[in-house]
Amino acid sequence: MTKLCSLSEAINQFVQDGDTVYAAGFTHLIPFAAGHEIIRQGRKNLVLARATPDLIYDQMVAAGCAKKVIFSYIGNPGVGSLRIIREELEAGRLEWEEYSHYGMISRLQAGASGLPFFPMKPTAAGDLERSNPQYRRVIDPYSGQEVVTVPALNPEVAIVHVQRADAAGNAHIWGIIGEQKEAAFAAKHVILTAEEIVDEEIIRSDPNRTLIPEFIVDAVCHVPYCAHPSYTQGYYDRDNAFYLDWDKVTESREAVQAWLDEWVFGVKDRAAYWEKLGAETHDRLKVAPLMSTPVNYGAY
Amino acid sequence: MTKLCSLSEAINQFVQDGDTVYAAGFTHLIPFAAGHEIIRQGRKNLVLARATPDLIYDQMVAAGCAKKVIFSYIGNPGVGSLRIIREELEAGRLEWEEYSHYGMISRLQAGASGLPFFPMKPTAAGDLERSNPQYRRVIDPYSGQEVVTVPALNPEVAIVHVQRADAAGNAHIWGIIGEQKEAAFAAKHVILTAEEIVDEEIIRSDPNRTLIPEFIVDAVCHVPYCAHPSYTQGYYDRDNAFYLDWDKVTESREAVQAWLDEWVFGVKDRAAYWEKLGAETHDRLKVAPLMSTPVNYGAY
Amino acid sequence: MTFTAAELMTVNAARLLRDGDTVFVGVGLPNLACNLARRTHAPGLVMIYEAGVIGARPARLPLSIGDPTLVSGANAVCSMYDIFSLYLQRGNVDVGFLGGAQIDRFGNINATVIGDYGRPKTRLPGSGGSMEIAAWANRCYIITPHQKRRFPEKVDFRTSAGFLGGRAERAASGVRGGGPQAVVTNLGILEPDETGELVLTALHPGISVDQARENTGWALRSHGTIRITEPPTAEELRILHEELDPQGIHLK
Amino acid sequence: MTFTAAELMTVNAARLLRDGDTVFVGVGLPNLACNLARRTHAPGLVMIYEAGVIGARPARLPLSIGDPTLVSGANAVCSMYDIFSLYLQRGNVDVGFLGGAQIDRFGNINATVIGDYGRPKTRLPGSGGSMEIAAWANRCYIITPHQKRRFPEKVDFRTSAGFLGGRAERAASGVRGGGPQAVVTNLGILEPDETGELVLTALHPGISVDQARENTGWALRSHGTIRITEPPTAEELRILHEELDPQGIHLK
Repeated sequence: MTKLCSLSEAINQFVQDGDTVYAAGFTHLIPFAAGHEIIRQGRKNLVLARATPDLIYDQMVAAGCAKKVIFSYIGNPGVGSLRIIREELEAGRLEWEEYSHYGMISRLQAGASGLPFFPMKPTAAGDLERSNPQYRRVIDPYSGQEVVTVPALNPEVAIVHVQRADAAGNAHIWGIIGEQKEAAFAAKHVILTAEEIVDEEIIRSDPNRTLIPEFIVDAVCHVPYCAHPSYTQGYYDRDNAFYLDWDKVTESREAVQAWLDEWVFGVKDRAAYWEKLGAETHDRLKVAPLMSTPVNYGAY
Repeated sequence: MTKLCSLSEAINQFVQDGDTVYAAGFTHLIPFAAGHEIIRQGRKNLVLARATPDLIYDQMVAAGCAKKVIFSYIGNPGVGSLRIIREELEAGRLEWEEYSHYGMISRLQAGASGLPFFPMKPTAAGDLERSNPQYRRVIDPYSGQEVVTVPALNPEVAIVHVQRADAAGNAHIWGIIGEQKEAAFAAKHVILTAEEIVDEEIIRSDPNRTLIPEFIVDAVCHVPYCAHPSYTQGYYDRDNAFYLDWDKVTESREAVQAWLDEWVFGVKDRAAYWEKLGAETHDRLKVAPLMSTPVNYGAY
Repeated sequence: MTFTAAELMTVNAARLLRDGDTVFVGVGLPNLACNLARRTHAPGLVMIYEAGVIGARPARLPLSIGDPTLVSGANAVCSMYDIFSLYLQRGNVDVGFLGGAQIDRFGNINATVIGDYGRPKTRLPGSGGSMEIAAWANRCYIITPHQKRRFPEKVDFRTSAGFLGGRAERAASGVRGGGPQAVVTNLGILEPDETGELVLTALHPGISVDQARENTGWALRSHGTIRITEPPTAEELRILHEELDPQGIHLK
Repeated sequence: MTFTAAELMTVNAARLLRDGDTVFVGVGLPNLACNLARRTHAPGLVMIYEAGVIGARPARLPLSIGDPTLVSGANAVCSMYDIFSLYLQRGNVDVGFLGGAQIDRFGNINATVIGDYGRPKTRLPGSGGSMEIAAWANRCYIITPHQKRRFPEKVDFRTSAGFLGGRAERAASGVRGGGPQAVVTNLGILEPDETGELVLTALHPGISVDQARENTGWALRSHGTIRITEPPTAEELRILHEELDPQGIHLK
């Protein structure tokens, strides 16, 4: 059954004010186009959960979409601070809930597994555990030693970008797979964005590559270049210049607003955004092919 | 660094009397050749752990290698009973420890993760939990409800059969992946058997396909047809006739001993075993190719 | 016209499936029933195998739970840990099929042992995945021959939860699944009543209430009228014998 | 001949790595140090990135932890959950690199906040993976500029465990890793003594003990002789500037 629809329709239907949203991807496949569409549709009071908020949440916070962030690392990867989120936190205008990477991912793993919590070995550091009452402890019933726990995270909606999917939502992902699968299974609704919509026979030719199966997916959106300025392995490169530029843009709120006006509100959709980036950027982010060696499943 | 050696050397070095052994594979990639080599080398008092003991453990128990089995399903898949294990259990000559599939796999997942236990939701069935004191309970510190726990399983050695590996032990696996990865990470030593030893560039052309990385592997053995009478996806079919035959062979201990004499003690290694199976069997288990559609990683 | 026990059980089990159901499939009759449903009234059925295969499209009759034909052309393959946690425990499975050596009055199943657990008289294969399927699938169906020794008042060992001592006890246990919804036998169909007790709700054509009672180990009851099942249609039988099991491995 | 701070820190960090080590690598100087070690004395170094990449062979200098060049040609890629559980928590990581805004006398690190946690004066990026790396890697190395504000007596917030209040406290905590083994700065090298206190053990050529003391927020001690580090060799510098960072992104 096809679930193909526009990203605008998917956001309109599955992201509501006040929702907890998990836009997945660890540096890779970050669904920027979906973040921009959420900004365009003016969603408010969202709880933005993500191990690494990256620029996508900095932009959504700047646009006033969020009341809270849940995270484990709020940096601009390879550059420095996420200035907007940092300022809002320092000013007391944004709520937050904080974990280590492993704590954050364990929350998703618990949510995806239908478990109420996940255990982790203690790290002895102590201060984050003391600062966040969601960190708790249970006694290992075998050794009598304590383990640390985090509660399941079950966002209202996960947004997951993939390389290729069929119209029903079976998705192939390769390269860094971060927490894509866990976020999708943990969430109540899943919006899939894909570089390519392919015939199901392509998916079925390599079932071990399918990290997300159709029946947990609510919407399938064909959104080429969805991940810019992050990247899609094999499709285009990371736009490192953009990450450096954002650091400069965010030195002033006026510049941020001007950027949002031009690049989010000023474009209709991701196709228009990509077009507007221009030929020089397109060329700069191109990548030569490097294909995997096929495997034989056998015609049983 | 190459870890290539013969299966005989690997078993000699890494499997000792009394060890807990996990020969991995859920119906697929079962390392029968390794089981036969263990029988030939006369190991005793092994603890044989496996979700589904399958014929491999029935044969090892028949040969007197085991003092205990740890399992979640002792059937001959698609046929019926594992007669040898069943008789030994009923006669009180074999110790056992029993879980559900999820309990067994959770033990491996805990062992692989370096955690002392893993939690599961209660199933209300009760009797197995009451019969096996390794099942315990902890209170979920969020809801106050109980969850069921199982302790980590960390076998001395895991034996994992794969389609292709490089000489250092980086392994590609596809088709049913069962608990291969978890068993390898849980074990102290890992013996890898592979249908093909390939150049590392083949492995590196598709890193997402690598379920087992070299640095947890101790020995790499080139053992084509290692999995017969189970199968290797894309390489040969499951020998269903053999599974039916074993049911007949095990009607008498004399027949079992004769079978072991002929097919285990009577052959030097897997190559001789496969040769002895003959052309008709080789033909019957052949499979036509069905290749995966390659993916593009990009030459970054 | 008469039908074999296998035909009756398979066809009636297939009819319990709904289009769009996600089914945790076993081999044997449940596999035939699912494939029959998919080729008749439930083309959108998603078949999941405990070996970790999702959306299988077997080109031949799978002879074991891990038959390679399940993988080639499937939608997805995942690890055993994932199939039990992300799919089953998470609540993504609509239907589970179960079997066992004993099924009792409240639909509890024994697949573990006859006699004492520590000193087994007859050692059975054990739970496999059934403990979790019985607890967490939204609906469970049991396919089994109707024999007195298979239907005791109380199972020797409770491998998988039916309604325990009754619906209230299962509800109090907090397990998410709805428990057994029907037991399909070669004589008819048992379904749980409001207390969770399995009662006779349907008979196959030509089978009497007495036959069902004589082959049940507790005082089998019924409430109101007992339905007579529709006989297998020619098309259902054609699909079963020509397409799904041409060698007669499960259907004899 | 003089060297830049970045050159000194990178070359000296590289020399701490052993052939065959499995290293949890960050971007920036740790990445340069690992690649330098791999091209000199430690060809068997296995580089693991917290993004889930194992055995990376980057064809260009990775600019972020998730650079696609890390994936193409790597040995393996796994999920974030796997990298933290199967690799780090399981004890499969020999070496971790750490950094932070503050490192205290016992090697504890603050990467979270300056001031009060609930009302941050300066909000830093937070733990990321460092809380677990500091606890579970066999050996940890810290690369950081040597400045008084970076080396307080006590960190404002303990993001990652060094020796806590001393070696005995870390040992009592039961964490498996050995804790920080060395802090490599632009002035020299600090190493923990038998109490877990960071003491001065080496100075780069031309640096005085006083310089190191003046730039440390606690009374920096030393036991016995202070070693003078070998200056970066021409070959090390050639690899760094010609092969690893030709654009001078990290090395200026």
